[in-house]
Amino acid sequence: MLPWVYEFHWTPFHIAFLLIFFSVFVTIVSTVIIALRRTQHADQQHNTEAIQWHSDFEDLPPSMKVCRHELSGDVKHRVCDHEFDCRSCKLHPVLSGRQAKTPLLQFEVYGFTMPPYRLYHRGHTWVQREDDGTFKIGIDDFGTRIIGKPYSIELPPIGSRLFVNGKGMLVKKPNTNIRILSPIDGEVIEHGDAEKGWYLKIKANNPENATSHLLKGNEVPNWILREMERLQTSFATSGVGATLADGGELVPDFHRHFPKADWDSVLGQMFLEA
Amino acid sequence: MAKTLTRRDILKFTGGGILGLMFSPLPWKLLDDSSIWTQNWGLTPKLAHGPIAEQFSHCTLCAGGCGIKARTVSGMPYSITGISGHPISYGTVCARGLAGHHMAYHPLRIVHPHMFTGKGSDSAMTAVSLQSALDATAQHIRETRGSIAILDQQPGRAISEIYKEFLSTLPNGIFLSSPSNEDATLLAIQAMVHQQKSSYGFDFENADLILSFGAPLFDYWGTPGRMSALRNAGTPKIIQVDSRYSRTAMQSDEWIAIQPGTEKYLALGVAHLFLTEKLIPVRNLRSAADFAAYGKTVNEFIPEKVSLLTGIDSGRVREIARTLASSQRPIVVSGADPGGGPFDGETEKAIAALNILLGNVGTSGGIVSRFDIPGYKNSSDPIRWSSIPDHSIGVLIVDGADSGYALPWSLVQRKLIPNEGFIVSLAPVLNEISAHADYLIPSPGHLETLQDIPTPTGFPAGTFALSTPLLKKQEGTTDSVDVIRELSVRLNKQLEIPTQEALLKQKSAALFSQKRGSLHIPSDNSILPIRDLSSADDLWTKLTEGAVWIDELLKQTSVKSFTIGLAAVEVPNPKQGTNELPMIAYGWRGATSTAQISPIMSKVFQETELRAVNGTVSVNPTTALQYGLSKEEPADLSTINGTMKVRVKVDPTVRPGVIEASIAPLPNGIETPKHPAGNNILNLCEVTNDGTWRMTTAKFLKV
Amino acid sequence: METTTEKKQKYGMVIDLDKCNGCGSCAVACAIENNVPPALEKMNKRNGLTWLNISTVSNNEQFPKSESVFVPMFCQQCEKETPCMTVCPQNAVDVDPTTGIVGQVPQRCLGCRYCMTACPYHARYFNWWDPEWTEGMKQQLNPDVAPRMRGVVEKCNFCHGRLHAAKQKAASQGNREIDPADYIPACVESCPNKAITFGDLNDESTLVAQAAKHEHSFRFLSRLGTEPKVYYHSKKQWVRAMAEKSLTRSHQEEFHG
Amino acid sequence: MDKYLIPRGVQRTSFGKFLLWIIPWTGLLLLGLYAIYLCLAEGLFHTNMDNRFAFGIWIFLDLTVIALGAGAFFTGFLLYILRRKELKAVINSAVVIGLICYSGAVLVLMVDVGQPLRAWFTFWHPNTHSMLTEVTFCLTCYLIVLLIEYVPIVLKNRQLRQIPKFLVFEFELHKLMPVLAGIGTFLSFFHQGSLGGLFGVLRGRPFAFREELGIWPSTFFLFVISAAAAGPSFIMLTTWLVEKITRKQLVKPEVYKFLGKVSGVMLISYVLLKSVDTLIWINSTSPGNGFPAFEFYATQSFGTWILFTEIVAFGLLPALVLLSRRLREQRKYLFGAGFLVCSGIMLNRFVMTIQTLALPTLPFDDFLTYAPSWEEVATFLFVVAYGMILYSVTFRYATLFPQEKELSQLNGELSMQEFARSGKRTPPWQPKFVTQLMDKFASTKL
Repeated sequence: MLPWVYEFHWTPFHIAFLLIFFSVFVTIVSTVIIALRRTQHADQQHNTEAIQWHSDFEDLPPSMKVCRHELSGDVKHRVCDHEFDCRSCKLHPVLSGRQAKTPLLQFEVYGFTMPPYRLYHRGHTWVQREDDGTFKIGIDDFGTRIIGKPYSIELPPIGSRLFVNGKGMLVKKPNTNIRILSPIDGEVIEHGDAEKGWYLKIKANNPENATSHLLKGNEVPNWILREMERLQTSFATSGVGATLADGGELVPDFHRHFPKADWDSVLGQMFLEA
Repeated sequence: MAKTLTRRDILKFTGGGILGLMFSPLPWKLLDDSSIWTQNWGLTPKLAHGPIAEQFSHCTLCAGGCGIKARTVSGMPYSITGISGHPISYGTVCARGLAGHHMAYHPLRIVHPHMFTGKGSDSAMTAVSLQSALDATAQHIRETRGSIAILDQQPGRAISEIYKEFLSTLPNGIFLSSPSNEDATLLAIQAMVHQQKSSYGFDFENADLILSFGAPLFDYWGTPGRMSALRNAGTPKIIQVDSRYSRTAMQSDEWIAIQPGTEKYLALGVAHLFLTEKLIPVRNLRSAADFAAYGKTVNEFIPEKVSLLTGIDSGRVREIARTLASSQRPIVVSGADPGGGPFDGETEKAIAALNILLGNVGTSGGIVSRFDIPGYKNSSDPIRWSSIPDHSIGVLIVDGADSGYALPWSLVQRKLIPNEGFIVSLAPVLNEISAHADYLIPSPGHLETLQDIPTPTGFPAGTFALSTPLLKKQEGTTDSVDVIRELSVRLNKQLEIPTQEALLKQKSAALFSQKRGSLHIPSDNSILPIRDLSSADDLWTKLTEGAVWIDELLKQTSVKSFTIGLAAVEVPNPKQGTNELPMIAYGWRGATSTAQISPIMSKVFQETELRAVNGTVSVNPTTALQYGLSKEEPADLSTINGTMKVRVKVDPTVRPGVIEASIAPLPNGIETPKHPAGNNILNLCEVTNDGTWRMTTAKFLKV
Repeated sequence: METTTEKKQKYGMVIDLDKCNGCGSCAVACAIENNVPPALEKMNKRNGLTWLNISTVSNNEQFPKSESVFVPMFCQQCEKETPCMTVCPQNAVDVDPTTGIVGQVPQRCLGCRYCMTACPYHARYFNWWDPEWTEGMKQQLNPDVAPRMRGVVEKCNFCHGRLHAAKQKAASQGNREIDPADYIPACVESCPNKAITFGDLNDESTLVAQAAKHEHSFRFLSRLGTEPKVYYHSKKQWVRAMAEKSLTRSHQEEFHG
Repeated sequence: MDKYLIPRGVQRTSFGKFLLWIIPWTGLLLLGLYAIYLCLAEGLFHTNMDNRFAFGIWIFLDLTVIALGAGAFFTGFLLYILRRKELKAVINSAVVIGLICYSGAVLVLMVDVGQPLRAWFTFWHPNTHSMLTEVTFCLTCYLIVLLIEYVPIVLKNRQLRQIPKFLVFEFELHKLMPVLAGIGTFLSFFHQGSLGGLFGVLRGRPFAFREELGIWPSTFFLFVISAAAAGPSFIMLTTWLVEKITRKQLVKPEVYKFLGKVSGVMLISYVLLKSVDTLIWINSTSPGNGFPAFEFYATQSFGTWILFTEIVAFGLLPALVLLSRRLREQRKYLFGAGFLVCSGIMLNRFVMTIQTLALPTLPFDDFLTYAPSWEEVATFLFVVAYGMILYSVTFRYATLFPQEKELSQLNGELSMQEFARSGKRTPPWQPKFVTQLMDKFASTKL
């Protein structure tokens, strides 16, 4: 192949052949290199979390990607294709515009405390606008119940930035950790704790358009309902069917009630973690 | 600030490390080195370096006496070829001779005296000193009151005379040689003619027809090179009477397939036609002393009867007779296959007699008398094993040379004193004899010591040459002549036994004194008359440099008076039982004998199927069908001497109803050389009282 | 530095099957000349290592009309579309344009054996074992020919070692052409019956060129169009017919000693 | 114990059971390893190959697995280039199978050659006329491609994905997948073809030799198409097998039908071309070389039946089945046909390698037989075992069938709806709170 190799004569064949195959080789290598470079780039741009959510969202089954406007009944059937971020969705304003008046949301939804003055995120967090223009965020009732006790929460340090659908808090259970998605973008300015309750105070990047993607009004009950179904399904699929013969009221801590359930898998699914 | 090492860091590190390594020269260097390593693979031997030269000598592996040219690297021969223009071998060497230089390093080579305990396959060997070996031998000779025999595998050499001399000093010393088949006709004729007992040869070059009764003319017979030359020349015409499609039958102008063991009837039939149809001049017969008796003997063999016995069409028989009679200088040759052993006396006489009838004895183009080298007694004095009483030999010394002819152990055994037979082998390698021997005193091997090359059997003129050593004699080996000297000393015989070199020097001096013949000088392929030589030493030097002396053809005088001595030949009626088939053994000169062959001969026996390995029998497809034999699976072959597992070859050239058994060495794996424990199909052969084993009745046992 | 001859030779052989009596000298001479090791115990005709293999072919007649010939088979030195050369993935097979000899470069051979499947004459042999000689025999190897290692393919190359030597001799004498007498393959030299004629097929004056043209000369599988340079010769009609036949179902791989 | 390595939302058997499944394969793996050691360290005399049968079971099976592994490139081609989204359901599995087949084949080849350490010479001084050079080049490159395609599957493992960079890399790589798929297709086209060419060019083997189209013998194209036909069938079969073993539904029925259809289409075109090729060979190519084609089938073991089986029984028949919608609907026909297709490919590769070598070429040749030694068999079993283990591990810890999770939940929901329909109250397994909800759900009209 190379001039110094004993008795080798170049022919057009060689050139064509080697050209083809070494270019193939080069293509393969460069593809990998490009991928690596982009990874590096993404890392510097701090949008790794976005990409992580992207891939998580990818893996969600369609049944979990229902558009909020299907919840509100604006459309018959629609699967979200904006990774639950309506801010970038062309369709969202249109459909919201079509909306009649949002019926007042009652305080309790199917036995869960869902204050109407809060906005809700698909990852079972609520957002509450404070008077000083900051936002307070925390885990909603449904979430707290399925997380159950005991647990501890690891909150991001003050001053750290959060991204919508990025990692918000980390719930630590004896045998599993669940990351809670952050409902909004912004900077952490205050912590809650065990006494005051686990919340975060966020200084939003642009307070005007900080919450338009969150659930509100009559979207919430239907969402909760579906979440129940999901919970229900995840119970059914995580092999604790026949053992759950109980009665009584809506329990404060599912976790203690159905110890046999594969909570790791249940929580993972409920908090949209693959 | 101290940062804890996370899994991620480790992954990063290894990943980076590998990537970095790829860009370092290390992996590529390793790749290159590994391939270079495969190219000078440690397990292939390193080649010798040094000056390349040519050396001339002669081959001692059989009595053929071929001249050989060796190419050597710093003195070590690495290839052997023929010497062009060589008067005996015509520039050719047989396959075995080509590999002759290997013999010294044969896997079974032995270079120190050994003692064997236990016989046959379970024999164990222990190294002993030469002294103790000789002492033990001498001791036994005394104990058995000198009933000692020496088996000389190549009679007619200078050493043979020493053997005879030594034996003559002992009360009943017997000189034996393995029965060669080539000289059968010549011996028979010698016995018939009345005049001088010079030795005879065949003047094929001037003949125009050879009728051969099973003589393997084109399969290393006599002097192979000479026969090939004849074959290539295309004259004389050759008619081969053969019971099998032998190499010679294949190459001859005409093959006459004959029922095995019926050769003599054809000979007698032909003679009958000679007489009745007056095909030959009457004077040829008048000279026979016992003409009348002979006439009576042949009388009954009319072509029809012969045809019945031999399976040859009677017309064909007549044809043969006429062709013989009508040709100018015909020769009739007998002498069977090297594996098949000699013909019985009657057959040999019957065949030899045809020459006499044809009047070609002592005529050029016929059977010619030749000059015998002084100091060499008539090389071929007949030793018929039948003449030796059974159970008469106490000590048997087997010479290390190689006859090239088969010798059934049972034949030797029946001559030994039962349970007392003490056997000493002088062979340079572990061979079949050593499987039976009590002591092995290895002699220097082929091309390791000075040897003489006497005139080969059947050669029309006298010749003499030396086999000069090309390899250095290995420590611990002993020349046979030295063994004899040591023994005679131990037995306090007053014998003057010279060293091998001195012995041969005497011979060459005696030859020089004759001032006849000429030398062929191999280096420049020239002819040098003896007369032109200055001194005996001059001759000696030339001979040691590979020259060969050759005499000119003698002026022939036709032999007039002789006695055929063939009494009435009765035809036994076939006594063949059910499923019994005649088995004929065959082999090829050299490999057939008890000696070893170079491992490289696997190219002939193993990797090509040119020659069948021992334990192979060939049968005709019809026979195979009849006895349910197939070439895949082995069969049990049984004779009166026992039963053996054989591999069957189905071959349409084999006569239906006949078994052909190959006598050849067992394939000798170089990595695990096997000491041949006499497990040889030859041992199945039935040895008759007149020391032949041409025909054995055998049967296949169902496996 | 050897001088390569200007004139293009085309070395070839004619083998007279009528003269071959299967003595095996050629096979042995070949093995010794080219440092082909002796067989190990498990070797046989199919996995053995002989550059020159000899088969026995019968005319399938009934006894005593039954005859057979020996057919020496070795690299036929195909001139056109040399099957083994075109398939070798790493140029370990080369055809010398000046001599027409198909050479094998064992040092470059990968041992994939693709060439062996490509060769219709089964004239290529693989080193299934490591070569073995006794210590003494190792000293007796031909210094002009490198022994092969396990796992590579080898085959007849018309005794390349001898050609090389002849070229050197010619060069040392300042000749461009080699003396034909100096270049004779071992098998040709050793054949007692002079059954093999060797020489330059391009040179009309040579015996081999004339013999190749003889009406009784033929080549095996010539219809494959690979132009082998080894011819066979027989005046026996049935032998020539056999060679012409495409396939015979005769299971006669038998022989007689 | 390995719970946190297993993807969420799917059920996997207990670690103990998994071990029980792996151990026997590991045993086989070790046996194979020993056989490989013997062949590499002591020499190839451990095999039953010889100078006349220079290729044996190894080459035959290499050709077979590479043909079966073609599913990887063909699925990739359909998914990324022709955008047939439904194949997303099996692409991961296809990639893993491809990887196993190719790496296995290459491994066996390395044992098969006498001097593996010189394998790279082909890149150093290649003979561009040799089909084997093409094969070597393509196999090497494509193996790299498969490895790269395998990386994302691994990186998406539940634990590895915790490392953000990995997931990002996976994401970026995924975006570039069409490039790799394209390259893969290109390479596969060439080496599948060249593997066919391998025997098609053997002028010295009139049984295998074929006319040239352009610079390639017809077998080049036949191999490509037959591989494209066998690949999908093999994926179909393997997926079905995994479903049977794990007793789970892994892909939606449509996927099977689509794979079957693709296989059918490719197969029918193959059968047509193969028939044409065979006719040309019988009537012109083979006689042209002086070999009346039917003499090849005159030997006892390989009669014309083999030709019939190859083209009709294992070719035409399954093709028709796969092409008929009605039969495709029924699983037993679908998978039956798939099985025939794979057997067909196997038989074809067998004929090309083993039969070619068994047949005599010289007039005095014998018909040869050959049986592999245990070392040869064990070496191949090594590949089987290695494949089994790699596939099982990947199936357990990575997501081979994206639809699995959804399907299992679908089943959950189904049971829910069934309950809704049957007006029953509290099914034994249902938590109370849900029943309350159900009532409300039933009453509230939104």
